[in-house]
Amino acid sequence: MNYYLLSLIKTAIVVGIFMHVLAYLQWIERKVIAHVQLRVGPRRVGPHGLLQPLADVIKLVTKEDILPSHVNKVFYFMAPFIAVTFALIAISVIPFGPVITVGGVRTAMQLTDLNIGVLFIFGISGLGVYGVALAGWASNNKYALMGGLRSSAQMISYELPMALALAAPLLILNTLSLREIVNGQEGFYFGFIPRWGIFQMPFPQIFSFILFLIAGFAETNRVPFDLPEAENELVAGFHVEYASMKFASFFMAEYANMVTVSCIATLLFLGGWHPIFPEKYGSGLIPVAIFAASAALCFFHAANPARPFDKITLPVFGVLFLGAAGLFLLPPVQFILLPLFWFSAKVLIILFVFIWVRATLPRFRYDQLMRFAWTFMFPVALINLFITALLVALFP
Amino acid sequence: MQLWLIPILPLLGFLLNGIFGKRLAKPVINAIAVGSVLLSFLWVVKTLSGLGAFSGGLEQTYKEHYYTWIQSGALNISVDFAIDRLTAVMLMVVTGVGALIHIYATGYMAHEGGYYRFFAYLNLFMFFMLILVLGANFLLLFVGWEGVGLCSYLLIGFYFLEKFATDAGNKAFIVNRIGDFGFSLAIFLVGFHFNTLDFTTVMTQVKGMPIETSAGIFTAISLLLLVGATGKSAQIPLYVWLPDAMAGPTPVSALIHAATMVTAGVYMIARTSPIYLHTVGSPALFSPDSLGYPRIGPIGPMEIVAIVGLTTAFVAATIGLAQNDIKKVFAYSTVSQLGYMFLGLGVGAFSASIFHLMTHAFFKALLFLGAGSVIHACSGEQDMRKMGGLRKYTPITMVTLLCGSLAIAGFPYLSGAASKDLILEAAYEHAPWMYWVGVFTAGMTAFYVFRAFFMTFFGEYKGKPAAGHGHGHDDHGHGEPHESPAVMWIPLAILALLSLGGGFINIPHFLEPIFPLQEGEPARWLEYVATAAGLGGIALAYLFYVVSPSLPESLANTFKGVHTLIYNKYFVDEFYDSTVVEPVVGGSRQLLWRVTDVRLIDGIANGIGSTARGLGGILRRAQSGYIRSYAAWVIAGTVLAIAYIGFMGASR
Amino acid sequence: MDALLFMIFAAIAVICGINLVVQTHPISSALSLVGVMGALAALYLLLGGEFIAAAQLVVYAGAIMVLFVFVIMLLNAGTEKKMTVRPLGKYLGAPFLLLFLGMIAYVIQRILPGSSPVVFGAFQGGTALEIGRSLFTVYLLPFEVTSVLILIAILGAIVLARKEVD
Amino acid sequence: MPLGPLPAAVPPSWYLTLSAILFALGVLGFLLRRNIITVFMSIELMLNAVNLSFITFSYVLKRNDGHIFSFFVMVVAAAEAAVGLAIILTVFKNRQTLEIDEVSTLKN
Repeated sequence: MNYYLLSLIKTAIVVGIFMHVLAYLQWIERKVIAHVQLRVGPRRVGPHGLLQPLADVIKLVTKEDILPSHVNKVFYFMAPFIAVTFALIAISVIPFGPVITVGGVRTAMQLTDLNIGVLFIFGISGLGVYGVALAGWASNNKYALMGGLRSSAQMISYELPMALALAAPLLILNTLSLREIVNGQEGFYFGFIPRWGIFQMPFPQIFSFILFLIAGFAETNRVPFDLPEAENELVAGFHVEYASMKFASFFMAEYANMVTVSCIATLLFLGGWHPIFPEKYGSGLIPVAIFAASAALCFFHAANPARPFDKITLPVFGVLFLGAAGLFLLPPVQFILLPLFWFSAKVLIILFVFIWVRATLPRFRYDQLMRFAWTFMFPVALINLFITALLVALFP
Repeated sequence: MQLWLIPILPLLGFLLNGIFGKRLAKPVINAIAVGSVLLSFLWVVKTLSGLGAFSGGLEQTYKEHYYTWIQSGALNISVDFAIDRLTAVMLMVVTGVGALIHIYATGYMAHEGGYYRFFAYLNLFMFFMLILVLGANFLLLFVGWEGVGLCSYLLIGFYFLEKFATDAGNKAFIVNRIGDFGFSLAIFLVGFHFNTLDFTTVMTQVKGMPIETSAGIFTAISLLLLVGATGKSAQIPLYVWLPDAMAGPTPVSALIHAATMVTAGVYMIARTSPIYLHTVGSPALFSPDSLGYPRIGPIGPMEIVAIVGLTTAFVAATIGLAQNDIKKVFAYSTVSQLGYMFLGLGVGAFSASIFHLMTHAFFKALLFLGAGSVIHACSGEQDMRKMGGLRKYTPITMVTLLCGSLAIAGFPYLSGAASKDLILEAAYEHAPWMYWVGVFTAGMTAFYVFRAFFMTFFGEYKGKPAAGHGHGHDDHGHGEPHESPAVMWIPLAILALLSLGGGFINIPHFLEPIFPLQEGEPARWLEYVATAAGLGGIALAYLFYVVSPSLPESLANTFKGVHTLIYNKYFVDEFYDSTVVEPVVGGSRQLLWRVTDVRLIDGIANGIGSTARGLGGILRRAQSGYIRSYAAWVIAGTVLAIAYIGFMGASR
Repeated sequence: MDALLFMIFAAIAVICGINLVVQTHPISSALSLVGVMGALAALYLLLGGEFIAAAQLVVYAGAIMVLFVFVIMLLNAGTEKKMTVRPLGKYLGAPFLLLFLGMIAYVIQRILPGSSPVVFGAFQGGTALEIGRSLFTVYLLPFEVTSVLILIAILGAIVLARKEVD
Repeated sequence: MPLGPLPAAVPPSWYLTLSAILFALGVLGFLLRRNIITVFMSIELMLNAVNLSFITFSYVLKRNDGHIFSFFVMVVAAAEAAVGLAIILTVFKNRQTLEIDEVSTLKN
């Protein structure tokens, strides 16, 4: 098939899914935090608030777009676009699954596979900081400026440990192309321990995984590193002057960065789309089991509902889940869905960790943040890198 | 095999001690200094056993290439380390004896100032000595050669507060310059003639060369090398620095001026032996396996080497007869033993002289360390006339010194005898008169060594209490002589064992792949005569200094002229002063300073200065202080340059 | 295709470069410099220097320029005053510059007359693999020396920027 | 440069010319601007221009030495930026100005 046409199709699919994920991540976050704090969370709009994102979008789009008089116009407008653009570009090199053949067309579940994928993502995420910094500066507002300063300093400081943490598994996997990286993690030790980055010999990369996650939190300005937008010190930090869609695009950028970081972690440390235990032990049935179980749960709750409309909604969900379970049993789509399932499962778990941390941990103080970066993360990452290099050199 | 580790370890020691030594505690300094040398000794052993040197291996040279140092035209000098059996012997001697002496020094220097400095220098010396031994080409050898010279200078002048020490250091350095000048000329000749400085290639080329074409250049090279060797190994006429070098601390005298550095010349000549064997009048031309070319000219470099060695041995021995400073005595005996080695080299018994080099390293190091222990016992006193009767106070030192003295005196089956007899036999093969002189010298050696021994240990103790020599010993200068601590006498004991048994290490056989032995069993009586000479010397010394101590006085009075001549070391120093030093000093003061420097150079310098000031006054306008104006000028220049390239350069 | 891409990115680079010069506010200049760097990264990719392109993004755009922006924001540097061009510069500068450019163009034309046009993927030496290989074999010493240089730079920066403690 | 219809691919000399233009712009910025930071950035621009020509030459010569050089240039530029910006900070701390011409204590 025509190369450009194929790319267009793939792009359409990926972007569509990605946007919905971003939108619903918001919903998931609110739900999770609500339940962590023993609340219910959004449930007015649509069943269990499932339409909340839509409502939010409508609200944000239709809101009045305030343009403060004292801002630097050009950069004030430019900043959100920079932020969201660079956040979204990163997705273009992330592989979601193996190379598949659909209707005689052989293609990879990925927009494009660069030889230097990791470096590319790294550079792009490095550029993302301009959005925040510019927003802070252009708003011409003390709080915003503080936020911008903080975020740029924080980004620079945490890029180092992040890079070092990334370098360690690259030493073992010996490639920069994300697809190669995932292929390098295929297979199992002793037939059941997956060869994922975090288990990979000669030196399991569990430490760099943790370091990477921490640095990732900082890079995405998430709690406990959300100094740039620390509500109770800086009102809203760098986007204090922003409203409506521009404000929304900052949020989009943040969520997109979260997803990117989770994808990278999955690809480098959690073996991408490779199942957690071999096919021959029936790992292919895991999704079926999960969906079936959730369907059963729905039916059970429908049987004795907590709220009146559960009687209507939950059976519907149950049926949907059953459908999904059935879908995973169909051979013609199985080979597409299984890798996707594993990949998205891992990504979602990491995203859940993001939200979970936000719900539990308090915020750092700024000097603590910096000291943590330079006196803990950096040395540890270095040591980890050295050990890895040594072991790789000794047991090639 | 990681040969580079061998020299690097002492270098590390030097860096650590030299940089942080001031802040380190003495035990730490000891640990670093001794530990580094011990480690490199162990590494040497491991390397050699890995190369099978102890099990009949290492027939060929084992070489490691590190990087290309100089590459200009056809000349290509690289930093290589090489090990063959000769190097193996040297390595064992240097690191082994070196380690022992380091251990000893920790005790001997315990009360000295500049402790860390001392050990830093000592380690640095080890580093350069190992470079000298390991280097696979002339240039590396030269690097090590100059390095050990530097360290010897630093260590002789270690007590730099005392004039005589610094003077001695300067003397050693300057005298060595003469030798090094010859050596460097030789290196230039080699490089010019062979386009390489690598030993193996040069030697193979030499072996392959017909004599009558190339003998001339070889003669030149070998004579110049000899000049270098005489400088470093204290041979006539450049031996004068070594006795003064005793101004340094005793471990230094033992390590540098007896065991290792001064033998560098011998090593160097042995290393370049093929060149010597291809010069006019070399014994190779007579030996059965010779190339059959007729002898060209009456006397060649080998003869000169032999004669220089023999003369040195004889003269130094005679001087040694009348010295009263115990270290001076041993210094002259070192010179004379080195003379023996040169004699051996000259008569073509290379393996024998390397053998003697090793045994000499053992017993002479032992003698010096013993002397040091004695001096330590008498709280810094060095004059033997103020000693005596020490056998009561320092029994261990006495026993060990006795071993050393017997060894050097050529007592049968001891190390000294084994090697010295080999040399003498070879000398007899070459020319009987050399043998007889050598034997006579051996007798004298035995005499003065035991003279020192008896004067020190027998009779009554004549030293006055707390005779504080300038060694900073005052902090513990109590009257009674006292035995040295264990760290000092244990190395002594080890060395004593070595100098007793060292003769049974069959170095000549070990070195056969490099220096083939002449076949033919020499006559037995040669050994007997040599031994008899040695024993006679001992007996004479006993008679003179134990039985009737008055004899020497009367003898000295009867042969007054000879005695004064010997006692004043043949007035050589005075001679050199009047002939060389004075004219040079005067000339430089009158001509170079008064005329050249003041008139010419200063004039030029001032002229340039004023001109520059004038021009600067003009150019100052350009210094507007605006960076961008400078940048503009730079750009202008660039444009011109590009214009040049574009219109001239690119049109080729 | 290659030519088109070259044109696009070259245009971006030149426009951003001009912007860098004419803008009076440092932060605008900084951003336009980032633009230049991005465009150059793309051009490096065209020339087969994928590693260098990534390094350009990471090091230059991602680190150095962020540092610049950070400092500009920290010092809150205002727009710079209108400068008084000295007559020399005013009347000599522009022609001189044009001369310079023309000359360089000329020289380039002379030095590489008919070299084959730049096609994407024609040169494979720029992959991370190749770069690493030559970096750790031929250029090992310079590489190590640069590490020392960076160390010194870090020390210098710390010493310069730290508060005076007395 | 050959003008006319756009070819499928451009010769390396165009890249070199582009780098020359960028370099010239850098020089211009260096000469005209007075804000230290801008001047500094102009220098960076020149470095980038030089890098471009390095890469182009290594494309022409089909060897990656040029890449290595530009890599080193980047490293040096990073070090330079660190130190230079620190210096700028100090200057600003002492003088409260960023105009290079006002930092002229050493002058007369």
